[in-house]
Amino acid sequence: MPAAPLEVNNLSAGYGATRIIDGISLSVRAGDRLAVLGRNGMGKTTLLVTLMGLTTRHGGDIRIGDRDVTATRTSARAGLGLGYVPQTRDIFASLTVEENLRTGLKGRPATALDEAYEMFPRLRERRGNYGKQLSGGEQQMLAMARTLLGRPSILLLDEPLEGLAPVICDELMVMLTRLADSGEVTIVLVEQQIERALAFADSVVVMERGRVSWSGAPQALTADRALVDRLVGVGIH
Amino acid sequence: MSDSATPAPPRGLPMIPEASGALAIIGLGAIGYFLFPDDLAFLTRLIGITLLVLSLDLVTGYCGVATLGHAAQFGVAAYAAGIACVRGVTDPIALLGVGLVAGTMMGLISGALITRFRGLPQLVLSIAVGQLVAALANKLSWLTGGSDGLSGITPGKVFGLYGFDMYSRTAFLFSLGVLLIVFVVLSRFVRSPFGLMCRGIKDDDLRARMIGVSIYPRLVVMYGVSGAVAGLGGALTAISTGVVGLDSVSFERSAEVLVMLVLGGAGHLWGALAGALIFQIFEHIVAAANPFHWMMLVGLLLIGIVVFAPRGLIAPVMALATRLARKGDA
Amino acid sequence: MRIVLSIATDALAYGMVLFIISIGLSIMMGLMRVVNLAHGAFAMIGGYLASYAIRDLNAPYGLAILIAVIGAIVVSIPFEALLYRRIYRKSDPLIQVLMTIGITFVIIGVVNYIFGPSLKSIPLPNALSGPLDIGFRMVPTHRVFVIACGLITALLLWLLIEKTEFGIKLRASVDHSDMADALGIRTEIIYAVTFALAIGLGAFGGVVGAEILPIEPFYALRYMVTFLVVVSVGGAGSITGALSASLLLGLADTTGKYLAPEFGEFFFYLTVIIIVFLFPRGLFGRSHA
Amino acid sequence: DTIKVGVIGTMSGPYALFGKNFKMGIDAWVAENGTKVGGHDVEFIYRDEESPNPAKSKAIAQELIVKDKVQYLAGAYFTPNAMAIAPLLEESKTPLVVMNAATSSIVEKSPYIVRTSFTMWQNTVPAAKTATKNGAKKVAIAVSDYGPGIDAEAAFKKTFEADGGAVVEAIRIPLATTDFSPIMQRIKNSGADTIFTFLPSGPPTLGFVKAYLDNGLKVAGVKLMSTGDVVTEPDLPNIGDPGIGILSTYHYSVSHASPENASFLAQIKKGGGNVDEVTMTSVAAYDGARLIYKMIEATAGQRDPVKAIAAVKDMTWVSPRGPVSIDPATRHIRQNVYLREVAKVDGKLINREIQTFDAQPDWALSKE
Amino acid sequence: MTELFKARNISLAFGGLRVAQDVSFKLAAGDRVALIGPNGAGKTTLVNLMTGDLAPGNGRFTMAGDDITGFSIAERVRRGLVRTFQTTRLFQTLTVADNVALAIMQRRRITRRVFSAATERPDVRAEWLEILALLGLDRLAYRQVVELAYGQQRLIELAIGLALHPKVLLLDEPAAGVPHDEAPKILEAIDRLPPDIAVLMIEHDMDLVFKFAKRVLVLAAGRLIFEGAPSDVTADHEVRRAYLGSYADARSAS
Ligand SMILES: Nc1ncnc2c1ncn2[C@@H]1O[C@H](COP(=O)(O)OP(=O)(O)OP(=O)(O)O)[C@@H](O)[C@H]1O
Ligand SMILES: Nc1ncnc2c1ncn2[C@@H]1O[C@H](COP(=O)(O)OP(=O)(O)OP(=O)(O)O)[C@@H](O)[C@H]1O
Ligand SMILES: [Mg+2]
Ligand SMILES: [Mg+2]
Repeated sequence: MPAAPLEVNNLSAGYGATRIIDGISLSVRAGDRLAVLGRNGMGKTTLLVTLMGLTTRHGGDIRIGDRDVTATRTSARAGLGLGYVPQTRDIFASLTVEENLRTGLKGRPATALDEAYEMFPRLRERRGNYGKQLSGGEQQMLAMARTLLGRPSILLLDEPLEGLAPVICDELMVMLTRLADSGEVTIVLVEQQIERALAFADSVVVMERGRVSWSGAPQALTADRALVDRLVGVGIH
Repeated sequence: MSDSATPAPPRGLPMIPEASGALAIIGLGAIGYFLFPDDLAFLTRLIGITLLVLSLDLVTGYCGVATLGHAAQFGVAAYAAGIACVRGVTDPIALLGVGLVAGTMMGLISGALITRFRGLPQLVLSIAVGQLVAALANKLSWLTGGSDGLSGITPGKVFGLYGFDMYSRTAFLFSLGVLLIVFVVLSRFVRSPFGLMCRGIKDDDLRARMIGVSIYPRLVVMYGVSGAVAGLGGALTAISTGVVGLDSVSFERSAEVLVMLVLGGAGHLWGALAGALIFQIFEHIVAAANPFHWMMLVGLLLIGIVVFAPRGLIAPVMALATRLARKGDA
Repeated sequence: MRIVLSIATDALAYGMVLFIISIGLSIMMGLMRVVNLAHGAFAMIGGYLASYAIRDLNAPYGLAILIAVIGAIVVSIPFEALLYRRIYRKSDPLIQVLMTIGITFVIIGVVNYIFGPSLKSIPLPNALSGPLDIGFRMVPTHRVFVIACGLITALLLWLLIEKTEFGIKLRASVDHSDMADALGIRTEIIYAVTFALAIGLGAFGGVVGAEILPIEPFYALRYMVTFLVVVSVGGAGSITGALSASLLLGLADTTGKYLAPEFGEFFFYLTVIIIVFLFPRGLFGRSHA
Repeated sequence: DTIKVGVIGTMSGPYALFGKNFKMGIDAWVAENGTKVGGHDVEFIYRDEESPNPAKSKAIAQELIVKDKVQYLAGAYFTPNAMAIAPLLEESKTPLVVMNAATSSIVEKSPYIVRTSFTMWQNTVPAAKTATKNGAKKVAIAVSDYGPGIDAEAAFKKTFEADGGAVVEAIRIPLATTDFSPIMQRIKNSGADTIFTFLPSGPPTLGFVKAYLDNGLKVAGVKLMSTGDVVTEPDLPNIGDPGIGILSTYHYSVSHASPENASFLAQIKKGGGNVDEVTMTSVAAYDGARLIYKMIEATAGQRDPVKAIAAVKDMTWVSPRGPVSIDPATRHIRQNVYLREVAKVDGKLINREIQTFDAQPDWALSKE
Repeated sequence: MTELFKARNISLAFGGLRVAQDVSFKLAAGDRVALIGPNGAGKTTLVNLMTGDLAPGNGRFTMAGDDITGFSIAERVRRGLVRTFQTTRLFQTLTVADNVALAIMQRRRITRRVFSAATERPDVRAEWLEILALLGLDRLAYRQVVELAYGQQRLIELAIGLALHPKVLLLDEPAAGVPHDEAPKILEAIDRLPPDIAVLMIEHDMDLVFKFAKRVLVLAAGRLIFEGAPSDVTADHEVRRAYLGSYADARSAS
């Protein structure tokens, strides 16, 4: 599947009646890389989860390519090419590594599993182990590989670098860049490692209390540390 | 750094919980006594079971121990009080004491066995312990009367003044008094550091151990307290009914009180109280109205609760109270 | 020696009946994480349908089993769609207990109303009734049939759950239904199919086990504990666990009954306690994350 | 005015069939004799005792007395429930007609209790005599492990041993048992030539008979002798043809040939009841209603338990089960006990009466 | 400096996988040690062994000279060995304040009291307020933990650790999920701890590691392959290859 554009219009959503994100609009072109930054609890995860259709939507709409998916069921959104790597990884604890990967195949033949093992050789060594036996970083690798196996056209990544060793972070970023460059996937990246995120993205939004408080090109932030501090840094909150 | 003012604790109900609990029980008791004087036998029985539900709440609602064998504490105490009475201890207060001690002992024993485990093994152990007690109560028929029941329990007068009569006035007021005291004491108990820690253990026992808590002894102690409360209920039932049957240790009894607790909302004393009252009154009314098919109506009630109040009856009330309190703050 | 063989034979047969009826519940509890106390109620519906099919429609035994299984599944569909769906995901087991006890009561009430309060037999075909000489003693022919059914069921289920794509998707849906959805798995369909499978197994067990656990309106409550205990001891969701628990408990029960029947369930539950202490995670439990 | 009678029975639950039979029997009596006795309307109020649950039964009885102001209580399927009600009777001046609970000592708990059902001793002693007569030498006793079962065991053992027989095995089976294979195996190994059994009617009885047949005991020539509870008529179709020939002793058979029984069954049918569901409890209830009417008549509708009991204490009448009377000393019913055999008549399985033991008292309480 | 904790020849294998191989190290009063290493090297497992969650196949642990290898988890905590979890483990249905208050009350041995109000005891309240304020969580004090964002939950892990007044504090990736630029707040909190306690931190955020650590342990495939000063670690070829990657280059460049 080729990369697809993502359009979000005035989206509001939350958990039950509690509204967490409030009137967010985004527009990501096919093959683009958007970084979403923000301090803890500002609604980044909620945004991604809402895109997947796992929260209570209060208003607004979501479009993938030319399809309105606002009312589409989660599994069908996945079918349309939305791929999600959650912050809490959500590994299937009672499945083995290999079985976990197979859940992401979306009908592709089992030989495709080799792609995952090449991406993260560590997983090949642990293929027979249960999900719950993995180390934190291994779980992160597994979550990433599991989603990538389904060849998503839009990839939603929630802090994928958390818990990974610096070398692996390097490799992962290289791989993501390669993926994006190939034009096969649109990437929305939530990340706390701001430098890496800025180096990767071609546009950035900063979230504050469920709204977009700043958006622009990454260079603006790279150049202006003070701005970063004000937006996402150790400021007063 | 944060510049915000120190957070104020959310305001609860206007009165302290002990007082509101006492008032509610006195109020309900007065309604029962004055408006339904002909139903006091039923209401007395209801109070006995309510104590068992409260007791179950302590281990299930506050400690997360799943049990389908809680009638053991109740039944053993009922038998103990009954046997004591038949053998000559007729003072009702003394009989309550016998029930309390027997319930506590049984609670400690069950607790020592059951709380070593979690999850399904725990559930199945609770069933097994309960069934073993039931099998013994049946087997030791020379002591318990076996399946014919232990009859001939004729307690003396309360404080030497008020005798138990057919209209159950004494029995009702006596039971109500016990319930009142137990509820007030428990309201305090569950908010104590000990009670809060039990809730913590229920949430995550590994986390609890990682702050230095030895959870096993605590759960056993909680089981003992729970057994004491159940024991009072059992003794009251034995005193007011004059018979103790195998039903008081049966699986059905255990399952029934669990249903009442969940229906009201586990983890709140109010939930236990509400569940016990509502279930028993509903059952009583439909069973009298249609003795042949009341079970179906009770089934529909349970399903209705899950559909419309999936966290128990008390949860929406609590949420409303908190909302009102928050509004008051704002 | 004869006695030992004799006890072993009875234990095997009784254990297999326990297994066939409990395995559906084990799947429901272990794989779908629903403590379905109404399992016996659906088994009972199967039994009633089979009895009706044979006695009133003169259907042959095999066809009656089919009618029972399909009929029970059909009856269960509205329950699944309207009620069980609410308690699948992340739901508190206590709430599940509440709802499924309610369902049990309702089914008992309806069955009592339609079929009356008396017991219903499921007449066996001649080939399966009467005693069969197995050398050192006579056994009921039907028991041999039950043992065979049990073994075949165990094998097929094991293949389905451990070896097929469906099994993987099912286990994934249970571990993290939101995530499974997000990977494109139609969890609601997986759940519905598994539910039907569990109900069908229950109904099947209800019919073939009716010789030992006879069908009457209170079946659903009477054996609730037994099923729950077998599943929990074996470790919910594990086929081998349920099988070994059934056989072990069948052995304990049969031996107790043979040597000291007046102690009743005492030895059964004593064995339960011992097993739990020896295998705190269930004999072959699927430990939950 | 209306005189109310509270009937406590198992209206729901596993024993619902018997509660239903209470109602069928009472309805039949009322249909035949009208709702008025000496100008007083009589109303029956039903309450569910459900299971052996004395606390609940007592609360129900108390409510009937205090709130519904009933003048008479009737019913009581289970012994512990009857025991729980007994202490209320004297204070409230309410007679109780026990329509099932079969432990001998119940009638001793209050002078206001009369019983129209049966006791275990009453039915078991004839069974033991029959066994001896049929040439049984070695008997295995298998009974349910609860009050009535233990009564049955004691009654059989005492009578049979007094007649020179030997009891080679006595097994008490827990009530919840449904798999009887191991028990059959044990009986077989004991070398008994006859089994005597009592189990309360319901799922266990069917399982017991099936295990007896399927484990080859019948084929091997071991005889089965029981009280009628094991072969109640609603269970016979489930046991099926292999059960033909099983012997039992009981005070009532639905197939009892008498004009009284025929009209009783016709009345039940007319009232919409199902004759295939009739058991001994409907007859006990039918006769119980007769006693209650008599008591109302004798007291002219007043609450006077002494007079009421006195009026029925030595009553004699012909019941659908045969000639019966109330024993003035025990206030328990004295009745014929029949030896019956399962037989197929006109394509239907029945208990065919083949011998009568006249006017049996409750052998446990009676001084005879 | 006084030695607080010692691991001697610790070994453990899961089936064929050897996650700890003859690991020995010491923690002394005032130590600030970082434990780093590739994913799956066995770092969390080592912490689990130290706290008693897992039992070692071989080797001994001692604390202040006493052998604690056979001690229960709770017993070790009472002796001052405290950890935080990599994947948060909190009392989910309780409030933030209750979570911290429980730790405080447990430390002060008042959780056995059955007749006094819990969280709002003035002395306890003052203490949890202080800790929460330090981590910027005070506004969330009366929120239920389930309702919090993941990053906020991570900070509560640390808050509980601090509330227990540890002698030896083990932090398993305390900064994961906390914004990069806010991570110093964690250091600030650690700096406020009494100087004589030992802190061992597992962390993949190298900036934080270098700001924090006076000594670095590197674990790879269950073996300690390096122990030394932070400045030396970037120079170690093996560590660079197996773990640091571009970070080492960036750091040596700067
Ligand atoms: N299940 C939930 N129920 C209610 N509120 C929630 C729930 N999950 C999160 N919240 C609230 O929603 C807000 C936003 O949370 P979210 O997880 O989206 O933040 P985030 O930006 O991803 O933070 P982080 O960087 O810590 O992961 C927070 O204030 C949090 O308290
Ligand atoms: N119970 C277990 N059974 C089998 N293998 C296990 C078990 N627990 C952990 N492992 C394996 O042991 C290895 C070490 O795990 P550990 O969690 O200690 O790694 P870690 O160094 O903390 O890694 P990370 O930085 O990714 O958190 C991993 O490969 C993991 O898969
Ligand atoms: Mg987040
Ligand atoms: Mg780790």
